Parts: sequence; structure tokens; C-alpha cells
Amino acid sequence: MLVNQFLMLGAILFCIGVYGVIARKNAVLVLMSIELILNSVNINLLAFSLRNGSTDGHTFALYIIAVAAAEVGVGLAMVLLMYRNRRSVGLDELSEMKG
Amino acid sequence: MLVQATETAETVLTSGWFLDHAYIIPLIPAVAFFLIIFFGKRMPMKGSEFGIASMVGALVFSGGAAYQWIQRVNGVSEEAFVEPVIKSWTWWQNGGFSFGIGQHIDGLSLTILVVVAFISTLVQIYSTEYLHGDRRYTHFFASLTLFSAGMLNMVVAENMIQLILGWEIMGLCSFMLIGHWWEDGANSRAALKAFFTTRTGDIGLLVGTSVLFFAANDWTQKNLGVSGFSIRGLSAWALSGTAGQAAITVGAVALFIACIGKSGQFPLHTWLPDAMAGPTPVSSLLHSSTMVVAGVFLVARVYPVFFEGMNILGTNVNFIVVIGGVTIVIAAALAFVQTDIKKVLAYSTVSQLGYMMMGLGAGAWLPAVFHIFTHAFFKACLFLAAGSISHSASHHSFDMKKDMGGLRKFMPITFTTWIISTLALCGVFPFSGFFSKDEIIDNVGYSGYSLFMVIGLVGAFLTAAYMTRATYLTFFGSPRGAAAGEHHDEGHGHDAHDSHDAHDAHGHDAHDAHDSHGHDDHASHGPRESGPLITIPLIILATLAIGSGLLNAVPFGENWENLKKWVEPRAEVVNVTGVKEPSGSHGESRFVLTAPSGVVAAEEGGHHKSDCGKKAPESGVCYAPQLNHAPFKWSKAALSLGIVFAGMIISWLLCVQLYTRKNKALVGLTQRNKVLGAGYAFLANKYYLDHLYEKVIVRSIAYPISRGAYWINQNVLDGIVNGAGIGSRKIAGWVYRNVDQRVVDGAVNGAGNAAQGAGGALQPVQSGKVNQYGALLFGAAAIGALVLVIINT
Amino acid sequence: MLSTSAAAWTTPVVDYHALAPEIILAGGIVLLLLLDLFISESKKWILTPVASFTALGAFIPVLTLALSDEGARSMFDGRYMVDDFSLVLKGLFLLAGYVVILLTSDHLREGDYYQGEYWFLLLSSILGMVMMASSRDLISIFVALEFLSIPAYMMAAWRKRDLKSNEAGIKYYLLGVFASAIMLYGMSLLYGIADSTLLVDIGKQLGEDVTAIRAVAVLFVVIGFAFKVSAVPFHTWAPDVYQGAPTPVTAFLSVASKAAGFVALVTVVYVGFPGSHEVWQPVFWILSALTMTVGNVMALKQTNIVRMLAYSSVAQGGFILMPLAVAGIDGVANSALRAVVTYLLVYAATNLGVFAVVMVVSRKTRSGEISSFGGLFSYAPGVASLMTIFLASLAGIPPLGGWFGKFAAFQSLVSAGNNWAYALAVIGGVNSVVAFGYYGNIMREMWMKPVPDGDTAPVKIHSSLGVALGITGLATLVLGVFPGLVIHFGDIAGLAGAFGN
Amino acid sequence: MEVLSDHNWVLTVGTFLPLVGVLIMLFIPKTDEVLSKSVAIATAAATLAVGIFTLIQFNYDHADKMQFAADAEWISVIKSSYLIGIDGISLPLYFLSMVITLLVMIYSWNHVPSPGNAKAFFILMLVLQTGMAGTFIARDLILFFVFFELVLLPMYFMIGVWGGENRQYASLKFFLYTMFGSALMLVAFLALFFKTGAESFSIPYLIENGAGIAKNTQIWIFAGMFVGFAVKVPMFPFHTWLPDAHTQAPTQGSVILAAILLKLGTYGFVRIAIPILPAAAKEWAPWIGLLAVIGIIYGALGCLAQTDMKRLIAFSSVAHMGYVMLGISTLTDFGLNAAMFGMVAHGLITGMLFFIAGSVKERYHTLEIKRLSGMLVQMPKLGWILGFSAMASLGLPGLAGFWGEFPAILSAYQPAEGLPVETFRTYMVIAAIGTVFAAAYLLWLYQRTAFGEPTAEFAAGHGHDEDIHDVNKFEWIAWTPLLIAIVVFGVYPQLMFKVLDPAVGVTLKAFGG
Repeated sequence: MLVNQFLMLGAILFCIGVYGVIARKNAVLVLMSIELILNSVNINLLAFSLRNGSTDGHTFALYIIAVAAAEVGVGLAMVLLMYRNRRSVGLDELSEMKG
Repeated sequence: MLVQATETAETVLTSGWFLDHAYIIPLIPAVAFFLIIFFGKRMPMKGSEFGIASMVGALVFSGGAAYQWIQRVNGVSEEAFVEPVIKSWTWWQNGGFSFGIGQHIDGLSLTILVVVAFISTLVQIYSTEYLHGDRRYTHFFASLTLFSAGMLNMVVAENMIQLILGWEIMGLCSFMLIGHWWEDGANSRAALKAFFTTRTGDIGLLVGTSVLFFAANDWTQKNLGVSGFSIRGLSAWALSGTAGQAAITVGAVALFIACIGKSGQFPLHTWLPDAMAGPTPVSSLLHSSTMVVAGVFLVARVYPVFFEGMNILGTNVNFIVVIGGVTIVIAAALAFVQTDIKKVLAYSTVSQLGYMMMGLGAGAWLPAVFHIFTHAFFKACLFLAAGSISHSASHHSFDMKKDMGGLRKFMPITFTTWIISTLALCGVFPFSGFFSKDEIIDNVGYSGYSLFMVIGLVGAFLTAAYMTRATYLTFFGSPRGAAAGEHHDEGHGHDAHDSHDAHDAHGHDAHDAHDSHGHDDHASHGPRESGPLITIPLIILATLAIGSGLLNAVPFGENWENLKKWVEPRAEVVNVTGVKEPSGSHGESRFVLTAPSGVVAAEEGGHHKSDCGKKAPESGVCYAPQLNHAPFKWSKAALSLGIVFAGMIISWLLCVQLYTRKNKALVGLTQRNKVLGAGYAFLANKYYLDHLYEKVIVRSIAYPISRGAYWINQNVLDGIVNGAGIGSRKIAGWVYRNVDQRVVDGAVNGAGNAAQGAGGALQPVQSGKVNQYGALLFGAAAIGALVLVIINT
Repeated sequence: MLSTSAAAWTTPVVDYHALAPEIILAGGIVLLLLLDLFISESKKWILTPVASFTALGAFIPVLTLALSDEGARSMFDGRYMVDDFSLVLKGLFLLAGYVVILLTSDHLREGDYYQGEYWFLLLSSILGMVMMASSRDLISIFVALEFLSIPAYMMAAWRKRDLKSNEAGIKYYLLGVFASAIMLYGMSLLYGIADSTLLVDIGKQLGEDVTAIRAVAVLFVVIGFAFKVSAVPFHTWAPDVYQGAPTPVTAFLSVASKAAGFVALVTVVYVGFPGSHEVWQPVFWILSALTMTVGNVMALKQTNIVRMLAYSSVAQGGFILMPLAVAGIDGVANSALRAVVTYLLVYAATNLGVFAVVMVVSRKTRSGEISSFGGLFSYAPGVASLMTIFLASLAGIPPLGGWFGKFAAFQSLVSAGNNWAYALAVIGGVNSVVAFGYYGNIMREMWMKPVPDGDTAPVKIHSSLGVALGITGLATLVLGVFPGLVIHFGDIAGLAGAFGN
Repeated sequence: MEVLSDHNWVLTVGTFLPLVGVLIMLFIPKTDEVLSKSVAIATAAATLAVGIFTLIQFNYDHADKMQFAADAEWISVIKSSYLIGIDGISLPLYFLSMVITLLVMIYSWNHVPSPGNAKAFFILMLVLQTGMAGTFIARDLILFFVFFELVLLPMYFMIGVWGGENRQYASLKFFLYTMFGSALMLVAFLALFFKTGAESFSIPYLIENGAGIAKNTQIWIFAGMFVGFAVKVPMFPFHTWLPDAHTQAPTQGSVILAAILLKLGTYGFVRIAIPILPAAAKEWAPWIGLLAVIGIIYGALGCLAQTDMKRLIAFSSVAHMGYVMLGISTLTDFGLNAAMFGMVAHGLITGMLFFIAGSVKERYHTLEIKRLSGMLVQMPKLGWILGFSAMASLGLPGLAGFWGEFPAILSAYQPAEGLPVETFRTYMVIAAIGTVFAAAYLLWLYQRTAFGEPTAEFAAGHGHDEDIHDVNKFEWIAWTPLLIAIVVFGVYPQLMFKVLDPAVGVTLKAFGG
């Protein structure tokens, strides 16, 4: 069956997300990349629950979607705050503290 | 354990209160010491009364004990073994054994007790005058008293540890007394040197005691119920034939090294002359008659150990005898080049100690002990006489050449006593020295040590010679320097020049005494006789210098040999049966002495001889080895007397030529020989000494300094000590700087820096960049995953 | 599972006693929100007591539950478990939370705070932790985790105008979410393998045999929590966030949220992956060694007190991880669990105390530099002594609490008795010595250095801060002298379903 | 092992009374120094009273048994309990710690070093007292460990706050060394615990079962303990913290350090390491002995290298503890008795010497040997006391030092069976030579400082006169007991041997001692 394809897709999305997190300097884009990973996780879950025929996967996925929404809310709020304070959303400017 | 003989059919041993309580003798001065320390300053006589009283007390007690001992000995037959009066209380315990402190009283200890108490008394009386007004008068008496306590304790000691106690206390006191005028660096250095040298010897004491203890303890505990420290036990064990030869030899050698240090034997004798820096009474007490004989006493005390360990009488040469012999000659020779009268006496002491050691080494036990006895009197007398001279005649100088001469007219008493003692020292019949010294020489030869008999005779010759020289310089000829009334402060022999600074610190003998006399005797510088407090002790001692010899006057036949009867332990096999009770503080155990069992001793030359020391007793134990006694022959005596007189006459003539006639031949000779300076005009001796030192001391100690005999001698030990000191200081410094401060600390600090550095190295990781953090986060995860995948597929 | 879900819907039995703490907290949160909405600014002070009473109030049922001799209470098919382990930690979270409230209420005097929202967030985060302590299911764990994290993100960024605070918030947020995303990926794999989100089932399904995919799944989940406990190399956020966030928040993060992370870690490992210890034991070994060492070494370099404490808490995390490196070995599991719990309790008390002191001092000196502690002993001996006690406790010097935490950790290591364990023990020993380097440095400042600006006016300690100091100081001492008390908790902290029992 | 447990409250009271005093002192305002001092001294005095009571109640016929033994629950989870008691070995040290603390406090009455703050200073001393006393009564490894560590911080601060110029380095060094040692020691304890079946930390139990451990394991465990204790002793090469600590520490600190703290290490060997791990002890003994004699010579050389009086005394401690360790390393009752006696003697004598050094520093504001001279002229009493102590320290018979030194040398001649005899006999000779070195550096010190004329800068009328005064009241009170003790134990050592010997016999049961 096509569980494997789903998993492959999930894996790919995961990798893209990770790449985004590491490579992107723009806070919003990083946020998006993280969402990408979360979605890859959702795909995995759905695929598995499809295979297992149990509902737990779906439930988990729903929770993740909900929580992700909240997260993004908070995230955007912070990015906004950042923009307000320094007129930019460039992450590499965030190095007040190091060492 | 209180050990005493019970009455049996054969041996009826009487005892007495003094004998049973001899342990009190050292306690008296010990108590007096604390009294002086705490109340001395407040007493009318500044504490000296305590000291003198305690000494008199000690004298009385030891006299009484001696008397009762004589009773005890007379009570039994000629050959029967006389049980020493031994008491012991638990002093410390270890490994379940308990070790005692107490008394071991027999002829030997009593002899020394009497001598020490007697001399100490006189010296203290003498000091009240001599040190009158000294700023540390009280301290002086305190130390003096403590010193006597130490010596007495060592003499009554029941075991080695107690003996060490007394031994070391003496060392301490000699330190304090020699350094009495410590304001002058020279004195404190001398004190340090004395303590340090003897301490070096004490390594032997510690090691030897340990070795013997472990070797003997089992045997003694089993057979006698005493510890391996106890003198009684050690003696018996040594003669029991069960002693391992290695252990006993090592032990004996080690102990003897300690004796070398303490008794100023070659090569550790150099501290003794320096010690003359102390006040004269100190020299007279410590360095003539008591402390320096401690070493001799130790050998005599546990004689069986040395007898077996050194195989005395077994061969015709052994360690002790050699050391003794060498010392005799070296010291005597040195005495010639001294200008300081006290140093002459110091060297003569060293050489006399050599006689004693040689005697002991050659099995002449009794003569040696006897020589301790007689020597104490005349040597003390000589020192006190010297003190008397410097005190009243030579303005506190000891320089015979500069400040003396022709004094016989001014101080008749001092002169007479001096002459008597000198004759005694030289061993002229019928003075005491003759009876003891001649006996030693005689017995040494008799026991087969012919070479050393010769050395003894040479020594006798030298002794006579240098004493004559000293006498001549001091009392004959024309008065010089202070003796002639010139008042000069500079150049007082070894005296330090700063000794007349405004404040009252003095480097020189008895300046305080001098100041305290007020200026009347500055007004009349002329030499005069000393006061009664000085002369009376002199007279007493002189009398004894004559008389004491009669105590064991062999020439006059058997019944004059009292000392032999009273003092010499009888070599008898004694059966010891008895039960050892738990060694509590007062647990008594009785040892029943029965008749000598086993072989009936063979009669030989009218002398009863047992096998003790020759072979192990089948049953029972021996406490003393059987020794020989040379039959007295006038012929031999005549020989040695002849030598002595020869020495005197030659020396006298030369002195006259040199010092009075100023004989060109001789004086000119000194001009041509500056090496030792004008002081050393005595031709023969000069060459003799150079030769001697280059051959013996320098080569044997391998300390290549030879710029004149006296100088060498002064520096051999200093050199070694300082060299060692400086050397080890250098090593120490190096180790300290490099190892201690660099390596270890370096490691510690290095670790710290390393940590810091690592922190620095890691800081870039903490760049503050979110993406890099993320990369690190996932990177780690990915690596981990990769590893897991690899190992799991 | 399928059968149950397919069957008719049955209302789950809810044990209200067991849920009482959560309910009280929730109630308090709502109440705060409403109050904040409706009361006037002048009355806002009322919120503080409300918050504190909520925390304390929630603590009461924890006690009653602990005292009730009815063992582990399981709800929702074992997805939510109230056992001794969870109770001990709920207690810890609530009390820690209360202390943080005390600290904050003092901090609020600085102004510029939206206290209503602040209390709301703080309590929510605490609620999340309390839930975490009981969660035995991937979903509930995930939810609890986010529940305690998201408010924390916002609290970190609480000083809106302060760039540092901002930066702290964003960093914390992005990395946190990233980490939980990775963790989720692992969870998804787990679900795929075990066909269940229930930890116990997962434990059964995973069993002993390890395949690559299982290993990766386990690893990712572990990493998710390793981030929370700021284990090296997932610690990078901690120093920046701790430094940037307001001090009370830092205290909260370094204690409560770290503890929550450990709770999750322990739960997952003990209940979820008991079989696959070949996978996580080495991981923990490496994490622990790295965390201790790097944390200490970095701490040595710091000049800012808070940043130094951040690294110190990283290092402490390493010590807490030590027992887990051997937890899989037969017979060690319990002592390891005990060690972790004990260490957490002691560490919480001590670290909160340290931050309390830091607040006191920085209030006076207006500086975050270590040098600002110079000569503290001369003008504030009491505070200095307390600080000394806390630091000594962190350094693990008897008879202060910290030593026993370390002792317990070492004990479980040595009891494992294999060479890896000994090696880790030695590393730990060396580290505990190194750690004194920087703890001792502060002591040195306080006792042996002069006052930097010569200002020796005595410090003012407000009552609430005083109470906080009192509680933490007392706890630190008592836990050290009578560890029996705390280890007793640790002892009953039986983790229901751990290692399949 | 049977114990006598009547009066078993005594030890607890005696140990924790100082902390009560601390509690009281916390409420005394810092400014009221006199009150703080009085309270502290009163506490110490009360503690000593309890100690004396202990001394009286001690059953000397059963010195080999644990007395006043108590056993209360403490940390049941890790099988560690509050197990205390004293026997002949611990009694002298336990009592000594109380005496020293009191004397030091009396001395401190007018000698509080800069920067003052008597309150804190005295509190630290009281805490120290508890730690020291506790270590000597503990019969449970964990309890022992806790007390053992308890002394660390107070001493750290005593050195670091009230010490000399270089105090911070010294204090940190002291701390890190000791902490490192105790970390390893703790690991060793734990290993011991588990290798004996994880049953109990109680020393008696471990003595029962310790011998059963495989020899190699024993050797490793012993190694851990060795480091822990050796650092404290301190044995060469772990000694380097000592000179710094001593030199920098305030007089009081040095005295306590020398008199008691160093003994914790040696006591640990005697009480824990050797009886519990006999086989390992046998393996280690020759090496311990070697380090000991190295310490003797090395310490002596160190002394000769010093120009600073206090530092010299500090190095002499290394040498003296060398004798103690030599005695211990023989594993014979002779050696252990000597060692125990040596500990007390060294405590009294070196403590005394540090007191003197402190007073000299206070008067001359320097301890440089070449600047000091003619002390006997300016302060005869102090000078003679210095001489007395120096003599005691170089092991003069009739004074306490001798009884630690000579028996130790003696015992090295015949170590326990199974130890290399020749090796130890060599050690004996080296140790004997060490006594000469001791004489050398002590007399050298004495001659240079006490004899001769005062150097120009300190001579009369150079403005130092008001500082340079002879022994004052508090010094007399503080010193007299020590001086008396030195003489009494020297003259009648049985006083202590009687107590030590039976207990030592029990300790060495494993060696058939």
C-alpha cells in the first residue's frame, strides 16, 4: 500500500523544513519552515493510523494542528514585537547576547 | 616489676632503704629544677640554694645507697652473683607489652652516682662565686641542676628508653649551658655544634636500641619477664648464646656510634673544645667528669652486648679499641698547640676518654670504670683551677701565652691543687691516675692487644709532656699580660671584642662576674688567690685526686681491690626460676636465685673463672662476661712511670729553652716556619701534627682541607656540618623552587588555565545566532541518528 | 485500541480528587483573567495574593492525595496517571511556582509589568507542568509540553521594550518549537511502530529488539526533552534566554521548566522505552558527560552573574542526567529514579534561592556583573552567608542539600558497577571540583574582595523576597542535614508502569 | 563488636553544642564584639565541660570497645545511620579538638586578625569544632564523610578572609585539593558499600565484610581512600597546599589546621582504610612507608630552604606527619600506637609553635628569620617558650614529641608479617636520620631568631618598643595548658598509651596484631 509514499513525503517535508530553519534568516520564514515540519509529522501520523486503522493518529494530528495554531499566534506576536523594536525581522541581528 | 632476690640458702642479700629507693636520687634535682624555674628569682640566693641543696641531697642518698650496697656485697661469698636492686613501674605500654621506668642499681651505677653528685655539688658551690652577678644566674643554676638530674637519671636507668631520656636531657642542658652567653654568636654556634654533633651520634642510639629491642624482646619476655629495653634483660640475652650475631653486632656498633658522639671520640670529638665557650664550671662538670663519660658509661652499662657484639677478647682488635686508641693520640697531640688553657684540658679529657674506651674495648672493664672515677676528680679540679686563674689572676682570659705565667707565687692554693691533679692525670705514683690508667694499659696488654698497649704508653708520654708545658706556661716563667697587671680588653684568646659594649651583653667568660665585683679589682689588677668558695672545692678535689686511687690499689694486693669486689659484676651462671605476673604498674614477680648449676667452674690462677661470655650457659643466665685481670707487676709499672717522667723532663727542658731562654735554634725555627703562626713553636709537634692530620683525619674523613693541623681540626666538623647544612639548604632550595613551586602548582594552575582555554575555544559555538543554534541542534540529532542507523543495520 | 474506539462511547470515569490540583489551578487562572479584566488598576495588587493562593491551594489536594493510601490512580485507560512520582513532582512544581510568585511580586515593584497577564501565564505554565507529571500518553505529554512552554516563551519576552528580552523570547520560541517539532517527528514514528500513543503499549511493542527506525524514533523523542533540560549540545538557547529574560522568569525556567523536562524524560524512558536501553543509555552517557563538562567550562568564563548561573544550571542538568545513563541496568532503575527526583528537589530549592539573592543584590547594585558582589559580606553578612550556603549546596559540599543530590547520583552510578558507570562517576567527580572554580569565585567576591563602588549601604529585602529566601535557605539546609526527608519522597516516587511493572 | 552505650547522649551533645552557640550568636549584633566573643567562648567552654565529663565517664578498662555508642536512624534509604561512639583511638583526638578550639578562642580575644568582624570569625571556629569532633565520633562512612567535609568551608573562609597577602590563592588551593581528594574518597566509599553487598555504611559492618572483597578490587578502593586521606594528612606529594595554607592562614587557622585538621586524614587511615581493607593495606603499606620517609626528608629539606618562620613550621608538619604515616604503614600495633601518639603530640607542639609564630608576627610585623634576632633579649619568656617548643618538636625525650617519633622509628624495624622487612629497615634508618635534620632546622631557627642581639631595626628605641612586649595575659591562658600537656605526656606517656593500646589492638585484628 502507499504508506511508504506518505512516509517518504513526510520525510521530504521534514528535511525541507529543517533546511528552512537552518538556512533562512527571516524569522517568518523560519516559522513557516517549522510549520512544514509539523505538517510532515501530521502526514506521518495519518499514514500510520491509516495503516493501523486506529483513530489515535487522527486525534494526535488534530491536537498538533490546534497547538500549532496557538504557537504560530504567539510566534507572530513575537516577530511583530521584534519588528517594532528594531524595524527588522532578520534573525542574524539577534546577537545581543553571546559567549 | 619489682625484681628482688629472695633469701635462699646460698645467697643472703641484704638491702636497705636507700638502695631500694635510689630512684629518688634523680628526682631530687628534677624537682629542684622546677623550684628554681618558678621561684628561683625570688629567693635570696637567686635559686642557687635549691640547686646546691638538691645536689647535697642527691649526694647523701647515693652515699647511703653505696654504703648499703657495700653491705650487700660483703654479705655474700667472693664468687656469688650479687643481684642488682632493680625496680620498675609501668611507664608506657605498646603492643600489649608494658615498658617500665625505674632503677637498676649495682656497683657501676652507684660509683657514677656518687661521683656525679659529688662533683655537681662542688661545682655548684664554686659557681655561686664564679658567676656571681651574672644576668642569667638563675637560669644557669636551673640548667646546671636539670643537667645533673639528667645524668643521674641516666645512671639509675632501668632500661634503654629511660637511659635515652637522661642522655638527651644532658644534650639539651649542654646546649643551654654552652650557649649561656648567647649574645655572642660564637657561643651560640658552639652550643649548636655540640648539640648537633651529639644528636648525629644519637641516630646510632635510636637505631641500636630498636635493633636490640626486637632481637631480644621475645627472649627476655620469656625467660626474665622483662622487656627488650631492660638493661638486665639485654645483658642476660647477650650472653645467653641465643642472640643472633648479626643483630647484636649491628646493635652494638650502632650504640657505639652514639658513644662516639657523646664522649667526643674520634672523629666526632671536635665539638668538645668548642664547648669551652661555656662558663668554666660548665666545662668542669659537663665536659670533664660527667656528660662526656655518658658514652663510656653506656658501654660499661650494657657491656655484655658490646662484649658479644664486638667479640671482645675474641680477636686482638675491634672497633671500640681502635677508636679509643686513635682518640688518645690525636687528642693528646692536639693539646700541644693550644694557647687556651681550657682547650688543653679539653683535649686531655678527650684523650683520657680514649683510654676508658680503649680499656672497655680490650675487656679491661674495671680499670676503665675506675678511671672514670678517678679522672672525674682530678679533671674537675684542673678545670676549676683554670677557672680560678682566669677569675682572679688573668683578668678572665684563658690565654696561657698572653696572660699568664709565674702565677705560682700569687695563687699558691690553686697552684698546689693544679700540680697534684696534673700529677694524677699523668699517672704518677701514688696519685690516683696511676692506679686507674696504668691498670688500663696493663690489662690491655694482658688481654693481647699489644699494639694498643704501646699506644697507651705513647699517650702517657704525650700527656705528661703537654701537661708539663701547660703548667710551665701558666705558673712558671715570668708573668705576662694580665698576669703582669696590664689591663687590656682586647685579644682575650677566643674572646669576642664587642664584649665591652655599653649594654651588658657579654661574649666572654665571666665578664658579668667581673663587672659585679665593682671596680676595686680594676684598681688593683694584680693577680691574687681566689676566694674560699673557689679554693675549698679545689682543695677537696685535690685531696681526692690523691686519695681516690686507693679504692682499688692493685699494687697493694688483693684486699685493696675494693672496687673490684664491690663494683665489678660477678660473672656467674644464675638460675632464674620464677613466675611472671601480669605486668601491671606494680605487678611484682620474684626471681628465685639458686646456686650456680651446671659446670663446676674451673679454678685457675687462684681466680675463680666461669664460662660466662665464652659459651652459652646450659641453664640459667649470665649477667656479665668473665674478664681477665692482669696480675700487677712493678716492672711494667716502672716502665710506664719512666715514660711519664721522660715526657715531663723533655717537655720541661724544651719549655725552658723556648719560653724563658728564647733559645735561638728553636725560636729561629719558628721564624722560618710561619705556617702555624708564632703560637706554634714546638717543632716536633708541628711536623707531627701536619703529618698526623694529613694522614689520618683528612684522608679518613675525606674532607680535603689541610692548612695546618689545628685549623683543620677546627674545620673538619664545621666543614662537614656547614657543608651538609649548606648543601642540603641548596638542595632544599632547588627542590622547593622547582618541584614544589613549579611542577605541582604548575599542574594545578595549568589545569585551571586549560579549563579557561577550553571555555574560550567553545565560545564561538555560543554565537548568539538562532540559525546556528538550530543547525547545531539538528546536526547533533542527525549525527546521533546516523550513528544509530549504522550500528543497528 | 481499535475495539475500544469502535465500541459505543463510554464516558470515562473522572477521579475528581486526583484531578483536584489541575482543577484548582484552572479555576485560579480563569479567576485571575476575569479579575484582571474587571478591577481597576488601583486594586490590581489583589492579583498577587490570588495567584499565590491558587498555587498553595493546588498544593493541598496534592498532600491529601499523597496521604491517601489508595495507590496509583489511573484515568482514561492509563493515559493520565496520578502516582507517587507524579505527586512528588506536582508538589515540587507548585512550591517552586509559589516561590517564583514571591520573587515576582517583589520584582513587580520595578513597574512596567502587566501583572494580570503575567500571573495568568505563570500559572498556566505551572498547570502544564502539573499535567506533565501525570501524562502517560504521547498526546497528553505533547499537549502538556506545549502548555508549559508557550506561556514560558511569552514570559521570556516579557519586557516588551527591552531588546534583550525580545531576543530571548524569539530565540527560546524558535528553538523550542523546532525541538518539539523534531520530537513530534519521533513520536509519529513511535506511533507507527507501536500502533498506540499510550506509553505502556509502546513499551510493550518496542520490546527488547532494536532496529534503526526504532532507535531514531527514540532518539528524536529524547532530544525533544534534552532540549527542555538544556543538555549539551541542545543547551545553546539557555544562556541567552536566561540572561535576557526577567530574573524571576529565569528562575522559573531554570528550575520548574527544567524539572518538567526531566519529568517527561523519565516518564518516556521508564514507561515508554524500558526495553531499548541500549539506545538511550549511551545517549544519556554522552549527553551527561558533555553537559557537565561544557557547562562548567563555559561557566568559568562568564562575568555576568545570570549567564554564569545559566551555565551552572546547564552543568547541574548534566549531573541530573548521570543516573539515567545507567537506569536500564537491572536493579539500578529505582535508585536512578530516586537520584533524579532527589536531585531535582534539592536543585530547585537551592537554585531558586540563588536567584532570590541575585535579585536582592542586583536591586542594590544595579549591575549583573559578578564583580558587583564584591564585599557583600561586609555590608550584608546575612545575604552573603545565605548565598554562600546556596552556592556551596550547588557545589555539593556537605552538609548542604546539594551534596546529597550528587551523592545519590554517584551512588546509582557506582551501584551499576560497570566501567562506563565508573568512568562517568570520575568525570562527575572531576567536574564537581571544577564547578567550585566559579561558585568559589562568587564566594571570594563576597567575602574577600572590597566593595567595588564603596557603597556599603545595607540592602533592603522586601518581605516577600525575605520569605522566599527563608523557604529556600531552610530547605537547602534541612535537605542537607536530614536528606532522609526528601529521599523519602524519592523513595516512594514509584513510577507506575515503569519497566513494565 | 560489642559496645558500651550508657550515657550515649554525651557525644551528640558534645558535638553539636557549638552549633547551638552559633544559633545564639546569629542574633547578636555585629557591633557588639565583646558579647559575641563571650558567647562563643562560653560555648566552647561548655563543650569542653562535656568533653571532660566524657573523659571521666570513659571506661578505661574497656578502651578497646566503642563507648557512649548511639545508633539512630538517619538516611535509612541509603542504609546510612547516625552511628557514633568513641574508643581509645578517637578519645584523645576528640578531646584535643575541644581543648584546642577553646584555647584558640581565648587567644583570639585580643588577636582577631584583620579585617576584624569577630562575630563571623568565632562562628566559623564553632562550626569547625563541630565538624572536627563529629569526624572523630562517626562510625558510619556517610556520617564521617559529612563531618569530614563540614570543616572545609569554614577553614576556606578563615584562610581566605582573615589570611595574609596571598590568601585567596592559598585558600582556593586548599579547598580544591581537599575537595578533589574527598570526591575520590566518596567514590571509594560507595564502591566499598556495594562490594559488601550494599547492606550498610556502618564501619563495624564493613570491617566484618570488607576483608571478603577480591584483593584487586580492594586495592582500587584503597587507592581512592588513600588519595582522599593523603591529601588531608598531607603526604608527599599531595602536600603542596599545606605550606601556602599555613603561611597565609591567620594564627588561629594555622593552629586548628595543624592541631586537628591534619589528623582527620591519618585518623581516616587508622579508623577506616586499614581495618576495612586489610589485604589492600598490606599491598599499599610499603608505598605509604616510602612516601612517608620521603615526606620526612623532603619536609626537613623544605624547612631548611625557608626564610619565613611560619612557612618553616608548616614544612616541619610535613616531616612530622611523615613519622605518623611511617608508623601507620608498618601495620603493627607498635606503629599505630606511635602514630596515634604522634598525632596528639604534633597537635600540641606544632599548634604551640604556630601560636608563637602568630605572636611574633604581631610584635615584629614580620616572620623573616634573618630580620628576627635576639628575641631572648627583648622578650625572654616568649623566647624560652619558643625554645621549649622547638625542643619538643625535635623529639626530645621527656617531652611529648619523642613518644610519637621514637616508637615510630622503632616499629619500622619490624613491620607486620608479609611486609618487606629490609625495605622498612631502610625506612627506619632514613627516619632516624630525619631526626637529625629536625634538630638541624629547629635549632637553626632558634639560634637565628632567639639568640644574639636584636637587629638594628627592632633594637630598643626604634619605635617598635610598644609593639614588642613579652607574653601577655591571654597568651598565657591559651598556652599554659599546651605547655603543661607537652611535659605531662612526655614524662608519663602511659597516660595516653594506656588508652590507645587496646583499641589499636582491636583495629589490627585482621593482621593478627
